[in-house]
Amino acid sequence: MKMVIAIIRPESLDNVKQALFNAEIHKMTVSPVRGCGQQKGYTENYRGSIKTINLLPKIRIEIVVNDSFVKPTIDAIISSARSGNIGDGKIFVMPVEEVYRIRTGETGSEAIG
Amino acid sequence: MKMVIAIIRPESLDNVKQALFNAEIHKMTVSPVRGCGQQKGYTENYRGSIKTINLLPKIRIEIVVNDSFVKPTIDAIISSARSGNIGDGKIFVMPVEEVYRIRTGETGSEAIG
Amino acid sequence: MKMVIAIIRPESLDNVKQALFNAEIHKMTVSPVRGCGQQKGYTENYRGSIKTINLLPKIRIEIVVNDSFVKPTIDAIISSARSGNIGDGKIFVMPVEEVYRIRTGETGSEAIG
Amino acid sequence: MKRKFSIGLLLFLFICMSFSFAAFATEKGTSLPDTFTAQSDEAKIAFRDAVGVTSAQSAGDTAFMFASTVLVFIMTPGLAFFYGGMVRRKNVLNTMMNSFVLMAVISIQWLFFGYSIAFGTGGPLFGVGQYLGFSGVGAAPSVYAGTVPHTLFALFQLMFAIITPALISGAFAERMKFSAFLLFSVLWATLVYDPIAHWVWGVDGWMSLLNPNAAFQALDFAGGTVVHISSGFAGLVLALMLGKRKEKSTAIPHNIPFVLLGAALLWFGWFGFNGGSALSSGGLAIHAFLTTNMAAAAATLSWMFVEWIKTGKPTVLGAATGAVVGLVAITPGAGFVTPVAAVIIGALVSPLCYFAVSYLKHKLGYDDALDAFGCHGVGGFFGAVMTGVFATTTVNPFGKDGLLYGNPEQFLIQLAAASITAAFSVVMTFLIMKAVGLVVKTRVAEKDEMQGMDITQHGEDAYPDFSSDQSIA
Amino acid sequence: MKRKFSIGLLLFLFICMSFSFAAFATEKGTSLPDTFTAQSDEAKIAFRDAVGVTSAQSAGDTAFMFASTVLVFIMTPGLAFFYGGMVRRKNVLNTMMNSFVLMAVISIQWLFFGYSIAFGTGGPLFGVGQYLGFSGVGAAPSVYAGTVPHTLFALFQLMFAIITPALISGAFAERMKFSAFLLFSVLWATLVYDPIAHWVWGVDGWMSLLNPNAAFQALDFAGGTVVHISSGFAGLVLALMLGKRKEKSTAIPHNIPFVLLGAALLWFGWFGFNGGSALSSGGLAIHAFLTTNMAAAAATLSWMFVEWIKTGKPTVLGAATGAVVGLVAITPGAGFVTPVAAVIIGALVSPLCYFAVSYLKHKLGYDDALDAFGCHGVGGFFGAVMTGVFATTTVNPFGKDGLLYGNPEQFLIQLAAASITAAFSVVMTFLIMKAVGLVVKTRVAEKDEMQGMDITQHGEDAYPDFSSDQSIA
Amino acid sequence: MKRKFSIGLLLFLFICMSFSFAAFATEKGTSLPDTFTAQSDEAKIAFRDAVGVTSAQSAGDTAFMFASTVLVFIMTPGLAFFYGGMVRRKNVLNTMMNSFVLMAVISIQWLFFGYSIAFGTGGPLFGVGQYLGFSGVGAAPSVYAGTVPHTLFALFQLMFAIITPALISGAFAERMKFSAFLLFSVLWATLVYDPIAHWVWGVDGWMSLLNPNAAFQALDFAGGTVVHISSGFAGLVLALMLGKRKEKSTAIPHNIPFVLLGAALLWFGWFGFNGGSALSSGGLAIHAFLTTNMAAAAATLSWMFVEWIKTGKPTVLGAATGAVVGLVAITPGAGFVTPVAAVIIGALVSPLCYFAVSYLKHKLGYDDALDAFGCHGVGGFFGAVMTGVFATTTVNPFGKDGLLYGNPEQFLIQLAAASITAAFSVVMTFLIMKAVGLVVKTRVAEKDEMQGMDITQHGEDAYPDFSSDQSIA
Ligand SMILES: Nc1ncnc2c1ncn2[C@@H]1O[C@H](COP(=O)(O)OP(=O)(O)O)[C@@H](O)[C@H]1O
Ligand SMILES: Nc1ncnc2c1ncn2[C@@H]1O[C@H](COP(=O)(O)OP(=O)(O)O)[C@@H](O)[C@H]1O
Ligand SMILES: Nc1ncnc2c1ncn2[C@@H]1O[C@H](COP(=O)(O)OP(=O)(O)O)[C@@H](O)[C@H]1O
Repeated sequence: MKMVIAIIRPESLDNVKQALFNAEIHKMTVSPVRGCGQQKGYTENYRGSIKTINLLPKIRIEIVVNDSFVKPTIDAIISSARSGNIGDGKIFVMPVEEVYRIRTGETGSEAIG
Repeated sequence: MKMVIAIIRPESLDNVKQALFNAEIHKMTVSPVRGCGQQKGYTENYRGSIKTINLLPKIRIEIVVNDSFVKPTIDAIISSARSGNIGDGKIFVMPVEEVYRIRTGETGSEAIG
Repeated sequence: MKMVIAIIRPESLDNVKQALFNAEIHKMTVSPVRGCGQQKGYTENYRGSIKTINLLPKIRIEIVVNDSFVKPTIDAIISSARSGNIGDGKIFVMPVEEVYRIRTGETGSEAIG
Repeated sequence: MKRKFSIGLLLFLFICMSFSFAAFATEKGTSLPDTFTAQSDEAKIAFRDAVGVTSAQSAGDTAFMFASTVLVFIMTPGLAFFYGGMVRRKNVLNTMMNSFVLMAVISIQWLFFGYSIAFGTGGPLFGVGQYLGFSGVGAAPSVYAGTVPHTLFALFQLMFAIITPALISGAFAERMKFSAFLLFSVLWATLVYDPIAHWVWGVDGWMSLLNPNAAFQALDFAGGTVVHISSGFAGLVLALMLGKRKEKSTAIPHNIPFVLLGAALLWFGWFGFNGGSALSSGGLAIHAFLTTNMAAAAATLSWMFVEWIKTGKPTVLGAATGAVVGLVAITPGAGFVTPVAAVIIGALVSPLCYFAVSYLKHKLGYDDALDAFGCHGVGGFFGAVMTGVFATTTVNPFGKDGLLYGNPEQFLIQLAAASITAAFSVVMTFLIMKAVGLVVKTRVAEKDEMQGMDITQHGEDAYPDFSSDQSIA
Repeated sequence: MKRKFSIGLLLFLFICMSFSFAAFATEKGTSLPDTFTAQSDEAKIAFRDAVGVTSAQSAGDTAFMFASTVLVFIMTPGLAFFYGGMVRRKNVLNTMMNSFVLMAVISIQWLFFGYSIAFGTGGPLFGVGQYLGFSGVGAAPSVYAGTVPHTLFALFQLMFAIITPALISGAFAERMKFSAFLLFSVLWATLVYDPIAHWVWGVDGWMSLLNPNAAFQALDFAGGTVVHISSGFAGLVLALMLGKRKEKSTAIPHNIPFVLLGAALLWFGWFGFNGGSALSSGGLAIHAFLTTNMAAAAATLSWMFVEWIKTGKPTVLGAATGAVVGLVAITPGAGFVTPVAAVIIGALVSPLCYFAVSYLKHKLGYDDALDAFGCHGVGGFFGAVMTGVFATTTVNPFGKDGLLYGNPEQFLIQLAAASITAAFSVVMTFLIMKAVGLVVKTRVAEKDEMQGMDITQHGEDAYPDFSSDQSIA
Repeated sequence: MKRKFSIGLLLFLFICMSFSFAAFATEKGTSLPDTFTAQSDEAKIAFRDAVGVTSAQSAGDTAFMFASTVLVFIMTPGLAFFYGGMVRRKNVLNTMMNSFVLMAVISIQWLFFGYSIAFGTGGPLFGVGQYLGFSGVGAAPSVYAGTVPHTLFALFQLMFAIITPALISGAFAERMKFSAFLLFSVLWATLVYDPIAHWVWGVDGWMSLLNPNAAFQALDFAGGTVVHISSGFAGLVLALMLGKRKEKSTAIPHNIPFVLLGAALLWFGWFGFNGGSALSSGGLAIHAFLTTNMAAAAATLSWMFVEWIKTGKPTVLGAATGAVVGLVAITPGAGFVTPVAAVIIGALVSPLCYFAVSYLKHKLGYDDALDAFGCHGVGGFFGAVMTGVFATTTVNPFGKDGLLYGNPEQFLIQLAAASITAAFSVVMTFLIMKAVGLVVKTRVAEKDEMQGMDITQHGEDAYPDFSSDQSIA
């Protein structure tokens, strides 16, 4: 089992969700984050003091899938989150050792879905 | 060392915290997230346009523990976060290679607690 | 490749960012979290009902780096986030199996930077 | 269920509309000299002279009462923020709506029959129908306020009729079904508020200062009994009948700046509430303005002080609460007591209410969510009684002397008026709530309570993308 | 581009300043008996007697009109919150600014020439320059309001001139460039609002009740045509010309309590808007106060009711919207119709507007972001026409009878006035927008729209560290 | 420490209460014809005739001054939001409280002795005790305002006394201990504000327009010196004495819509502030209303313009700041200058204050957190001096001519008055702060500053569960 973590643009969230649903991936956990990378920031001005903001709003999606689903998940995200401009984000794949469903106590692959 | 990530219902947080404290697990990092799974969403209505909301409020708890503590941690969470209804959430266990305590620079098992 | 997760004090964020930049680490994802540990909480009072707050505001930084960068990253964080008082936070290092850049589809080490 | 309710509503609307058209038809037929008004100065002067008031006096008094009326109006949105800031994020809209919607509901109720019950003549207990649909309520002054249009007096009183049931909603916040709340409020306004207003302020009310044949003449300058005792005790009954919130222990205010905004608007509006209760511009109105401000100030400080002693820190929520209970307590006496008495009343009410909300409530175990009873019931009762202690005819020759000015009887009268009002409100609220319970469920389902009132009652989220920079939808 | 605009601005400021100094120089030379005012009572009384109004009458009427004027003033910030709460988090500041900045821009425009165009005499279409720089506008009453300083009348009208272009901004929210918006607003106020105000309210306007030689005399008590139809139809044109927002589908209100605060301030201020339109304290003003409140109340309920039927849940956003459309609809008739007619107008306008915003808009496909057209255009038109149905001289002998009182002609006049105003606004808005488009880009770049108006237009973030406990910067 | 403070507070309360009871006892014994007021028309008319004012005149003027007074009242909550929105999330409650609590503290101070010091007679420097506990302050008009109850004048002035120390709190936001702040404010109000008010506005003040024997007669229509210079310079001293905030660099406004709400309420209330300073309804009051609005408008635009030039983008925070400094600058001259002069004053004050807050402050290195000095000190000084340039007796025959009207002396007088007030405030603020420092710590501990003022000073969190949908506790 793997955890796929995707950092995407806020405005892509709807698309990405749709693409995942189309790929039969229905479970995910989402949170708002701020990211810093190649993308240029911007400046803000408060009564003449200029602040440079380089942490830009992003969305982080966390999806735990069985190994066979890693590829479709990644494909779905890449195709739906790509605008081609700097700042589209990253996907990280990490190993997961065990999964439990709290409601039933099930573990492993069954618990994922 | 493992990282235990639990996605639970917002209203269970107090219970879960208590259960973890009772199991002598005192350290955790918590954040608000939104999750999508089997649980049905709901609709919102803004001047006649209906929006379907399927990302529901959840709480994400991150706990890094020594291997021997994984089981008690999971037991504590499951017992305190289970309502028996769809939407109770998941627990993911992931490997952690190293831990540092910033204050002291300690590493490994000592740094965890 | 590794994911370095640091939980730090909110007030250290600016310093840590600067230290990372100085160490040539320019990419990161940041989110606000609440943490519970050795640090003492505080009490709040609402019309005579006292609430004890033990989840304190923290910042979570997530950085994915090539193995050779793990050490500099950790050093930069520790040196810039340490106040010496309880509550300075932790760093967790976790294995990452694959990285994708959404914009280009690149993978592996190239995708990280 | 939803279906049944919708049908009920449809019927209700239909009836209202028929009523409107009927009323309209009647109106059309008759000429309405009362509503006659003119834009030219001569016409205005002639008209007002005819009704015995000099035009210029009326212009000033009308301006004053207009300002007072709009000030009382803004109190209800103020209350929406005062209460809305104190609930959890997931319940803020429902809580605000419980105030806001009454601006609409009670306005219509008042126009068609509420005002008639409260201020029509008819008997010591309630008025009868001569003002149905505001017929006979026009530009000519009324018996209640001799220098301003009757319409203005009726609008001023409307604002009181709106805020009173809104005050109750603090008690049952975060758990009462919206449909049950609407039904309850209309019935309560009609069967509790309107009669009590008649008793205390009607020309022929049985405890009214204006009624020479009253059983006794209670002092209630701006609504200590009529507004605060009635609503506060109703809140207690509802809190008990509905039961505790499921997650009571984690309930803390989600937005204290909103609470402060609400408190500020309440304080601001209360100048119109108490000042305007003089019903004309001048010394008495300004005296009430003064006492109102001073009681609020003293109570703010004494609440802060109590907290400082008890917990080591004065809170902002506490200061705001203190201001409100000070305003509550001075309401019945604002035009009868001296400014120094106002300071004393204010300084004493906060410790009392603090005790009620921080100790008594937990001891007795009722879940008065936002302390409608602890603030308005307790503070209002205290104020009514203190009026019987501190009232003096040197401030207002048309009032009475109190205990300290050698008239212990008035003290007992105040105690009686306060107790009777409280008892009446308790019994009626209980009966109304039982009746409402026969028609609709009064409390939301447990899972709806968990999910929050905003989504389950209104299908809305107050701050849908607040925690991120886009809509997480 | 930025450079060019800055230079333009610099020039503009320079011209304004020169103008100011010139005006100032002229002023200095002449004595201004008009502006003469005195603090002592004798002087005041003497002065006012001289101008034919008793001092005391004027004191009361001035107090009333002062209160009304400040009430209308607060409506624009109210609108800022009403609109600001309805947009996405990333656009809240720009949306609020579109209202707030007009308080500054239009004030200056009004002082130097706007008032002169609208209320100066000169012809049936627009006024000429006798009031440029408020020269001749002083303490002596004007022909419009015989008992209050001319200055006060001009300030009262200023508040209307401010809010009208602000209303339009709901239509193009979340995508119009700030510089284009400023340019558009000044031109629109000058070329659309000021003339229409002259037509309808000027002593020599071609459809004015005050003009015995008018082509026809339209009834518009407080601005149904002048304010709401003009702005609503302008909004429609702008929505069409600017095109849809990119991420329209995810746009939901980011802060509904702000919407409610805005609605409450609008309702509150509207008492001054409609009440003050009587231009003096007294029965007519209070009558307008009454009808205003009742229409808002009825419309709040009927919107809620429609939603309850259609979606099973009454929303808070809906209730607030209902209140506003009720206020819009009663505006032209507030001083001409009975309270029961006000209830009927209010009850009917909500279903109509609900249909416009929830069905018509999506069907026709224009992106009127915050429903400036759906609420103000549609509601204003409906109100203007209903005034022709329900108006009666028993309420206001200086008005007209409507259809139901045996005068079908007035119905047609209202229809004509509404249609002409709408058509004029549509054509002029189109032309102005074309002209603006020649000078600056009217719509922000797509990536700026994505990033949000606040950062791209103003370099600010509304709640920079709201989502965390420190500054994530 | 906490213990000591609590005991101090207990003592203070005890003293206050004893005082109240004493005052009350005295009051009781004497008859108070002054406070006499009547509800019936005849009584009212008779009473007012007796004091030489026609009742109707008084009704109108009282209505006007009542409206003005409540408008000034709402400015303090407005300031709470203006300031509260500008600080970090963790300090919002403390910042708001620093304004809110003064509504309570200064009310009590004013009632018992503040008013007496400021407006009692006694000498050129301060008044003595004839109005202690508002004795002698009743329904009869005072020497200051001949047509409204003395009480109303005293309440109007109270609102000024409240907001002035609240303005200072912007300078030391995010770091001053709450107990030290309270102590400082009471002392400052008593030893700085009350005397300066006496100097400038007292009948026997040494630079008062009302005092024929004054050393010189400074023009200060509504408080340029009394309110803004005094508070602005006090802010500078406090900023210097307390030192910089630890995390100054990351401090940005946490909620700009709150700032805008605050600015709107300030602008709204300022109409009462400046208009009401005419002390009666009529042309002069309305003239001040006009100049106030125009200066605010011009300053909003010129601030925006400066930003547009300097940084390429006009900010909302800047527009709001511009409005406020425009209001500050016109305050002393509102009833003395022409509307065009008001536009010029407004247009010039923004660039000046922008320079002060964006350049001077950083250059000189003091940490005036919310620019109390940069806006009120600088803007107030500029306004006072400009009044000496633009004042003209054609606007107000009871005023003076300024430099441009051939009276350079008045220019020097204004300069002198402004400088003396500033110097007095600087010296006294320094001494008071030293004294306060002997009793309590004035600045919070570094770790408390980090954790935030709300939690450490008040034990509260402004938005505890804002970032999630439940209470993370
Ligand atoms: N190595 C990394 N570790 C953590 N987060 C990263 C990393 N690289 C990128 N991110 C996240 O992805 C976002 C987009 O990255 P950026 O470099 O701006 O664009 P791109 O991925 O298109 O080259 C960043 O804002 C950050 O949140
Ligand atoms: N595979 C997954 N990856 C990431 N998050 C998940 C996954 N499965 C469940 N979750 C999280 O757990 C929450 C509850 O899951 P859900 O399927 O609704 O109920 P249950 O776990 O009781 O079957 C979801 O809202 C989501 O946040
Ligand atoms: N084992 C852990 N798992 C998850 N988060 C942890 C763990 N230990 C510490 N943290 C995070 O680090 C923060 C600081 O830890 P704390 O024990 O208070 O101080 P210190 O690290 O200086 O001993 C906590 O608030 C929590 O967010």
